[in-house]
Amino acid sequence: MSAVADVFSYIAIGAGAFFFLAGTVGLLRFPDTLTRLHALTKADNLGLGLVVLGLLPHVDGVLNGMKLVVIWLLVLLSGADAGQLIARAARRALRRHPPA
Amino acid sequence: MIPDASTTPGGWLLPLAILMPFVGVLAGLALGGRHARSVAMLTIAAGLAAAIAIASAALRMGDSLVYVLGGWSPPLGIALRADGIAVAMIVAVAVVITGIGIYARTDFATPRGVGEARAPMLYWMLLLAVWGSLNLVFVSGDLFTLYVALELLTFAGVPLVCLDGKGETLRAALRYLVYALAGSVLYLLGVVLLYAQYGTLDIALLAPRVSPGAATWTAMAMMTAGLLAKTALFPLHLWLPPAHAGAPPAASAVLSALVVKGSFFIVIRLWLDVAPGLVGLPAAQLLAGLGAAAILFGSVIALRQARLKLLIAYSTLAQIGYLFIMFPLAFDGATGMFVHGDALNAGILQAISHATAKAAMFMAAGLVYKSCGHDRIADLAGIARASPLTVLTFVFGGVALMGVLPSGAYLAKKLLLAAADGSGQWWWESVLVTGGLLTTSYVVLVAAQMLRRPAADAPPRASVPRPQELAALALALCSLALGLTAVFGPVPSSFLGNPLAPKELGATLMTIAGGTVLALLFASPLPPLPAALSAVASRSRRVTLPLGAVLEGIDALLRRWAVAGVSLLLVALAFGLLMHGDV
Amino acid sequence: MSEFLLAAAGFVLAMVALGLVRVLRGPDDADRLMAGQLLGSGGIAALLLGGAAIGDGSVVDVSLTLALLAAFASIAFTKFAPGADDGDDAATDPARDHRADAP
Amino acid sequence: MIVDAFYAAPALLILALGVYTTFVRDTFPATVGFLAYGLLLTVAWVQLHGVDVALTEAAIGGGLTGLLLVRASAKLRATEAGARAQRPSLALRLAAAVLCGCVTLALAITVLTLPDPAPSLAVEALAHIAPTGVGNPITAVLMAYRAMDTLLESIVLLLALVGVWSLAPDRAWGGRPGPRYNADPDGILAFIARVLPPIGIIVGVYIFWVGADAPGGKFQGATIVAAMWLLTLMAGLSDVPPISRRWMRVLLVAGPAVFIAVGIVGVITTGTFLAYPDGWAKPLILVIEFALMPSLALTLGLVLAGAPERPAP
Amino acid sequence: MIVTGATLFGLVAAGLIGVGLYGLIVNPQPLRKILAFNVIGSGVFLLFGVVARRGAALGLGGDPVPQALLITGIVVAFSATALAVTVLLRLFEETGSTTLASDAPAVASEPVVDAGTGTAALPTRGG
Repeated sequence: MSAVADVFSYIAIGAGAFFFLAGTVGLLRFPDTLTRLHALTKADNLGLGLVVLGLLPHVDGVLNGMKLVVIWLLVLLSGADAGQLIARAARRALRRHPPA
Repeated sequence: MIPDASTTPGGWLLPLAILMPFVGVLAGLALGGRHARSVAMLTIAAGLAAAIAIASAALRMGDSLVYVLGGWSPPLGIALRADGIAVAMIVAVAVVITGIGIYARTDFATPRGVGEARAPMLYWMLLLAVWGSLNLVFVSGDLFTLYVALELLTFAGVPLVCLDGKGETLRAALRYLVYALAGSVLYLLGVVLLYAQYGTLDIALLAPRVSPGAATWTAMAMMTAGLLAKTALFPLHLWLPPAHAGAPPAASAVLSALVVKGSFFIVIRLWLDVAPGLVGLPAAQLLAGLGAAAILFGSVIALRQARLKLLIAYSTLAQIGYLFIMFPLAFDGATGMFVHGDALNAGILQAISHATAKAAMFMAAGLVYKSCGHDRIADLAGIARASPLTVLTFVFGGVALMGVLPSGAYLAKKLLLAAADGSGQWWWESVLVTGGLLTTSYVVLVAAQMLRRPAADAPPRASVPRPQELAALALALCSLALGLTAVFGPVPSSFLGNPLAPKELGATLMTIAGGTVLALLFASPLPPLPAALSAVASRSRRVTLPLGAVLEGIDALLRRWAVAGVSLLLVALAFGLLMHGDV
Repeated sequence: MSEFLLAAAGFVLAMVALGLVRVLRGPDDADRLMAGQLLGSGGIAALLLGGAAIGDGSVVDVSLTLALLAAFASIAFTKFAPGADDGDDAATDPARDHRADAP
Repeated sequence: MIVDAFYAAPALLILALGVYTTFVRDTFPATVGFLAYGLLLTVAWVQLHGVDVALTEAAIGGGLTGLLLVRASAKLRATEAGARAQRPSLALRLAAAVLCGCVTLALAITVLTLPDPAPSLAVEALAHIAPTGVGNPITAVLMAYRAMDTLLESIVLLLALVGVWSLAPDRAWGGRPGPRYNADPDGILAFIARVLPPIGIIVGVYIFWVGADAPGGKFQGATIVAAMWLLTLMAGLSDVPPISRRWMRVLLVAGPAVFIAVGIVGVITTGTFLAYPDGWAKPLILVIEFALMPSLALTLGLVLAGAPERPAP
Repeated sequence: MIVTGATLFGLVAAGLIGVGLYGLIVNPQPLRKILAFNVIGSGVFLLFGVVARRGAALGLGGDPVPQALLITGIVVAFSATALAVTVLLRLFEETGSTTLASDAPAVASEPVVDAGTGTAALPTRGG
């Protein structure tokens, strides 16, 4: 049981780490603000979700498990919202100085 | 001092003295509006009673009062301790607050028809908060609690500066706040380093544990520099003149008389109680040297001010310098330690006489402003006829600072001179004498202008509220008579003689004559003189005025932010090196 | 297991660091605003992993607080960012608003 | 090796962000850098096993201080160019750099020569924890051993609020603090300001509640609640009450007042201020914390809301 | 491991304090000075954290006393920041400038003229 849980954790957390890598690569390589924002919010939130998933088998107590899920939901929620707000700021910046 | 971690009889008065003012703040805030002043008055009465009770309990005990909060003794808990100097300061602050409170009743009354007004409400909260914080400073036996007390004091002091909300006072307040914060963060840094070394912050427990070492010296140097920044000792005074001159008079009195004494007192705790054997004489000489520079700069620049309040603010700068002269004199060469003794008593006496006299002088300046509608020193003629008590207050306050028998400053100077003589540090004697002359010079200058006959077409002077005059006068008299009360304390009465004895009278007259000459040489503008004298004076002034201007220029340079910041670190570095070099 | 968790935490933090370099360089303030998001997800992931590695359950509470406050901070930042105009979400009462860069 | 990397990453990042915040040319990026800095400090506190501190930092360092600074930097943007021209001369900058270097050097030496084993009160703190009835030693320090500091801290905060209020223009005294924010009621901001606060308040109360035995406490909980209130303010969903409201004043002082009152209960029952009678420590500590939490939340929120600007009608 | 991890943070704290002090002294903008004050403050707090961590004993991850002091310190520093920022904003509203460089004394709005010599005293406005 514990071995299975461990393997699951390794895989999920490894995958999560990969998505963080992907997000950062996107941040570094993508050409403009909006695409960078896209890479960041999508990949990192997924990465965090996978990390949470990987940690779930190890928490003691239902309450702590719930907290983990709530954390992820909170980050998703704020990511979606702040992402929108940032995108608007980016759009306005674009309007002010359009690319040459 | 042996760490004593059990509550003594009368110890319960200590938390009472700290918390009563804060309870007043809470009650005033909750009741609000018109009640704030009444709450403050009640608190002042109760606080004064508590201060007197503390004094009598301490006299009965003949030893420090101690209170262990919550029954948790240090190092885990916090102990409050009130030794002789703390008790003296508590009583002095209570008296000054009472005087200021009576004075401010008129200025900070809620206007009719308004439920609550800003300044009249907040002034009382801030006054009480300053009081509670100061009492905490005096009795706290724990270095971190002292940090909290310092911050409380700053947070109460800053709004007092900009109570009238004018742009320039806001700038002064911000300079004060940011510089003071830099000072307290350095202090806190020292606290961490001491805890890291010794695992306690209790002063009595630290004292036997501290040992020489880089960490301890770093801590002491940082804390000292930080505290000096909060005290505005030259050259770390960039914030003081605009802040103290710009605040409303009743607030200036609090700031100048009381607030700067808090951080000064903690320097004493650090040097004499936490690490008496560690700091060494060279560092103390530097400290007193800064004090001497403060006296010179503060006094000469005070002479060059056109406005009374600025003159008094610069006088505070000079008087702060005086407070630090006692450090090298408190050093006992035989044991290599700083000791509680006559020099320290003199320092405390000086602090108390300055507190009472300076509060009275700022209050008098406020009354002058009310009477004349301005505070230009050159246009004060006629005020003596309109409000003689105000002039008398200013002169008494000034005379008390000059160190004329039987003022507290006189006694302090005698004690310091004796200590300087005893330890062979003659140079501090000359600083003390010169300082007395410089103080006299600006007092004479202002008094001369106040006593002048008004021109025929001069605008009439308004009369001022009598209670305010009396409150100010009472404080000035306290300062003037402080020498008499101090002999009941630990000071030998042989220091006091007959003020009219030829020797004393001669000394007084000499001081006044010397001060007058200095005033004639440096004052700007020159007071009106008989033609012959004027010719002589203006010839000499060709040399002295540029000299004064140079000092003023240096002062302006030092008060630039970046320079003051660099000075702060330089002072810390110098203390660190000097402490290090001593061992 | 705990070695792995620490390694993962270190890796995520390294990613956050790289991302921060990019984000803080700008050029637009909108890019910089992403810092809150970056740390909101990456910082929390690192915290959770590190907390699990040292076996301290209360770290979850820290992450929870951080998630809330990071959200609060990002929203505050987008609301008050210098580029923010009086668009549909960032409008303030013009009579009371002293923002220096108001158009 | 891996362990070292985990420790080194945040430490070095924090240093780098500190440098960035201090040296970057414009203020807005500096505040963003400071936000990131605050969030990373949270990680550092966990690494240093200061989970209580991490909670405080997460709430204050990144969140509330961030809001305070970014709002100010937006308002003061127009003054930046002029202020930059006042940079001190090269000689002064050099002198400052050398002196700051000396400070860092002295501190570094001190850090490297800290006594080993380090002096610590951990043993004593645990030895006396039983009579306090709490399980978290930090709570024991804050609410029993050094309760005076905590009492004074709540007064510090109140005094800061008095200071903030003192800056009100006279005509606005008694009125509402800060500007009234409006936002599209169907917009994103309004949406999140409706969704987040209920969750946040539950979390805040939870953090407060566990504080007796686990990391957490009134201050951290209060900060979260205050942040949620500020969120609804920013979204225009609610407005700050005028500062002349009596209930608000009473709520503000209730916390410190109850703290002092419990201290006096100690005087009556045990003869010592701030002492707890046997067996009553935990309930009394809870009473204090229950009274302090709303006061702290309100004070924090109001400190951030700023000086009254809008005269009461 | 306690010692090496803590030492690293201690050195970082030393660096932060130096950097912050430099910013506080050199940067002319008051808001940046306030930021720098916070950087110094967090450096000092980190030092507290290091001291606490080194004092770990009896299964406690750190000495609770400095940790508790730290919490109080953070609150006090926050209060200070809030007060300073509010004063700064109010100063800007009232005067339109934020500089701290001018040390024009608050009440000396009239030129200082020496009646004795009739010459104006040295200008003392710092830059």
